[in-house]
Amino acid sequence: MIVKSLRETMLGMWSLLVGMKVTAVNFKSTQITVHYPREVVHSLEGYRGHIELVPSDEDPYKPKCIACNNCVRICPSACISLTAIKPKKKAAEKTEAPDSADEVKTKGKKEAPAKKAKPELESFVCDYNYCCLCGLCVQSCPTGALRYSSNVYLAGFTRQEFVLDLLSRLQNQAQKKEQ
Amino acid sequence: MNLDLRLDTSGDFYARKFQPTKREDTLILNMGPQHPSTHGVLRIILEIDGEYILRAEPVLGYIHRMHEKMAEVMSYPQYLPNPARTDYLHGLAWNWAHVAAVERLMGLEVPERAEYIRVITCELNRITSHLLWWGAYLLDLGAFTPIMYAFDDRERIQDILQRITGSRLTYCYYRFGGVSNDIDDRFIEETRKQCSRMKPRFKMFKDLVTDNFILRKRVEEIGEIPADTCRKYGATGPVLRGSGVPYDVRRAEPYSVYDRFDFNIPSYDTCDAMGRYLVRMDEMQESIKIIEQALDTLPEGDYIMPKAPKKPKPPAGDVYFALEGARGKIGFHLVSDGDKSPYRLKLRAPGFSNLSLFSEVSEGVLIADAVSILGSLDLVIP
Amino acid sequence: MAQENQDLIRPFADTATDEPIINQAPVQKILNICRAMSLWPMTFGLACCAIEMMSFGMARFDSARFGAEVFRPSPRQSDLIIVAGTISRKMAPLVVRLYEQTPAPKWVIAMGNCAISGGPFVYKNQYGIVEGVDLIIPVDVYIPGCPPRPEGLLEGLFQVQKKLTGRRWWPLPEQARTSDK
Amino acid sequence: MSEENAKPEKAPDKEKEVKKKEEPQVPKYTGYDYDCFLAPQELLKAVTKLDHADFFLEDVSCVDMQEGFQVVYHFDRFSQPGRVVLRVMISRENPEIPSIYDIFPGAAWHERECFDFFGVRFTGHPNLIPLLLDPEHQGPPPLLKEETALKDLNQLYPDRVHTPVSPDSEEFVKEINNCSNQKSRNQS
Repeated sequence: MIVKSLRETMLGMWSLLVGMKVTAVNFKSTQITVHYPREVVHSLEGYRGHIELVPSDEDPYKPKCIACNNCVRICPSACISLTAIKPKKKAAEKTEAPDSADEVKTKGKKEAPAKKAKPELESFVCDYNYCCLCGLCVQSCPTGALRYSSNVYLAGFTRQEFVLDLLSRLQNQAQKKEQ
Repeated sequence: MNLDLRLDTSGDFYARKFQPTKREDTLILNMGPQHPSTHGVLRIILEIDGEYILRAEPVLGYIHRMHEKMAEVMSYPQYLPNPARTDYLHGLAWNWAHVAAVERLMGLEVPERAEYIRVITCELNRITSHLLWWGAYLLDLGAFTPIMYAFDDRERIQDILQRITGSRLTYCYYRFGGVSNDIDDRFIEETRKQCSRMKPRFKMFKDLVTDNFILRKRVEEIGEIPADTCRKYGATGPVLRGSGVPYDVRRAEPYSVYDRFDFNIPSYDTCDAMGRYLVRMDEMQESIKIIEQALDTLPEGDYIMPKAPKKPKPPAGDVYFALEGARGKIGFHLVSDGDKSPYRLKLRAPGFSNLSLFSEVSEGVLIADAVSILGSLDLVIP
Repeated sequence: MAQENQDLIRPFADTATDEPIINQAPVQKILNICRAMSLWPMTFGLACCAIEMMSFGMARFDSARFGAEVFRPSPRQSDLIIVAGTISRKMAPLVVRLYEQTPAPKWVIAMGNCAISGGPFVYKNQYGIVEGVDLIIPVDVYIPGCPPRPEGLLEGLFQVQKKLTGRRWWPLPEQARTSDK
Repeated sequence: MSEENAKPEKAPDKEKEVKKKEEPQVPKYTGYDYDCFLAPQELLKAVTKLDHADFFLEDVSCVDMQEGFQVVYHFDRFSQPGRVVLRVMISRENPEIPSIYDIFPGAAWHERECFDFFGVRFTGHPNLIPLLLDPEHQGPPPLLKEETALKDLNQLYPDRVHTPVSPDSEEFVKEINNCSNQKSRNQS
């Protein structure tokens, strides 16, 4: 009995020593802490942050978006809302029949040369407070007008800060690029 | 909505409904829902005699998030991000269960490459889940260091997964008929690197923790769950395998391409917390084995079927799809009426059944051991 | 949606606090700096975000560097409440109680979209969750994301420090400066 | 398949054909190896038989439909996997069904969940109080469907036999003894 418990104690002590050895070995290994504000994690690639509009090829101030509302329809948490101005003036100038045909065509094609029938995007608001970052909107976009931002450093004092007006963000970004 | 959410002092609904034993001089103790060892928000009402538990009754529903109701409101693709939030540690498995249930109902053939990608990512996710459990369980038992090592590896795997899936935790990666984007060479290379890095780490984990006699005293012969109790309560996963029944859905009801891989199903018939602990430790190594095999035999081809339905409308009928999550058997019972959203969706959360045997197991044990048992069940409360 | 219900649920938590014993501006200023450098968060993991909160405390992000390493399980020993996760109606009274039990200079971070607004679980006729923790307790800092990355939580911590002392103590990371603002 | 579905991928003809063939049938894969309807009073007898045949309870769920509530019990087996599903129809006016708590104590929580979400009362249940739901929840059980949204049995399970099977019948005994997912797997 005594021998057994003594043996158990010895084995136990040995297991502690082995554990200490592991700690000692790791003590020498390289540090894995990322000193955050001074350096950042290198692996942000691929992270899905909130969405951003992609500028069109011709004009960096204009989004690629054609206001087809696909993203609004698919969004599970209903956080995207967009409004578009229908090109009424030009429709009035033309006769009705060719215009509607034109519109169908432009919708079918991606980068239609006829700009007339393209609805102008008026506002594009993403309420990031409700977003669940599923990425369904980006995938459902027929023109690739949405992208993920890798801005993970968001924090603020009110929740209204995260109701993102993507159109004005796009214009700010374009301005920054020009400078 | 009831506006007065303040608790009344005479005990709330569950405390009043609690049925204590008929003994005198016992104390009723309320543990949780905000308690460090309850893993999330679980509340347990205990009747104790000194340090011994006479009766324990878990109260749950503190993070009930209406998943089943949501499924009926939303369309199939809109529900995609939600299953991962049911069990946030092994989100990909839930994501998979939802996607696969719909695929089965519609009779979709998933491309082989997509199946392989699913297996690889799901197994990686399983390792992260077990690592977190490992760290958190030892934290419950009073050891702080292991969780640091666990998170080191976990972060690395999460980096790999994040590059492909876009999120760290609540994945929304699988789509009906495939996955949302393809894996590339860098993913394969990084995964291989991580696999070879993990192997010596298991040895280290064993030296550091598993062989440690303080741990052994805390987990050996604690919380014995006989196999028949598991059956009566419907417990699955590592809890069941720790009781000596080598039942694994991946083997018993092979889904996807799991029947092509060679892996063992670890089981220990000690029935105690140590058995469950060892099962999980072994399972991580088996997962690595599966990942390496899958990477070796990864076929070329599409990652999503070319005509994958964007808005699926499965035919009327119902389907039950089960798969093996990190915590046990995940079941999706989907009843469709041919519309764009499910008629009824029932989720079988493994943690739910596993937790239900807690009140039987914890009778007559010490409070400190109850914490150990609770941790060894590895709960994510639905 | 949440804003409509706002009047219904408020006021909830009792926010009355005692006057500080030494209520002089310079003393308070020094004290606030001390407080800001040792914020003790409470482990208040409610759902998925709790896991990110754990990685925030672990080796890679290491909140200990900013004095917030001691995750206290008891409200009585902590002064920073990180509400990480969905608040169900069943949990709401307990959140309020925990808030009230925390001793006076206390700050609340709403982490993740569920805590901010109910996030992805808000839909018509939902029956189980509170749409935003700010409906039941006052919130100081919001961190959006589902879940936010640990960097976001660190930024949130800096914002609390900023709120306390009036300045940001740490440099902005390069990426955040260049990224679209 | 609907037009909506076909639009994004330019109307795949082949898939349409497959769909046409399938639509009147039951889906190819259901995950069940034995599927049967039972009368409420015979539930306990059937469950006892399953207990003796070493089955375990997967879950208890409930489907709200025009005829009433259909309570669904899923069973599986460790040794020889094969899923058995029992379906019991109860009326909407008086949703009562015997509890199987005495045979499978694990059913207690599943039954409480059904009570929460549908208001189904399980007679003989020791502790039928809200489990997941807030006990102060007001209004009808949350998962009840609106009158207009209800579907009937034939719409939900087309081409399936809805006549109750007796648990004493030879068919039932034979099926539960022989059911295994191996045969259904080989077919697919």
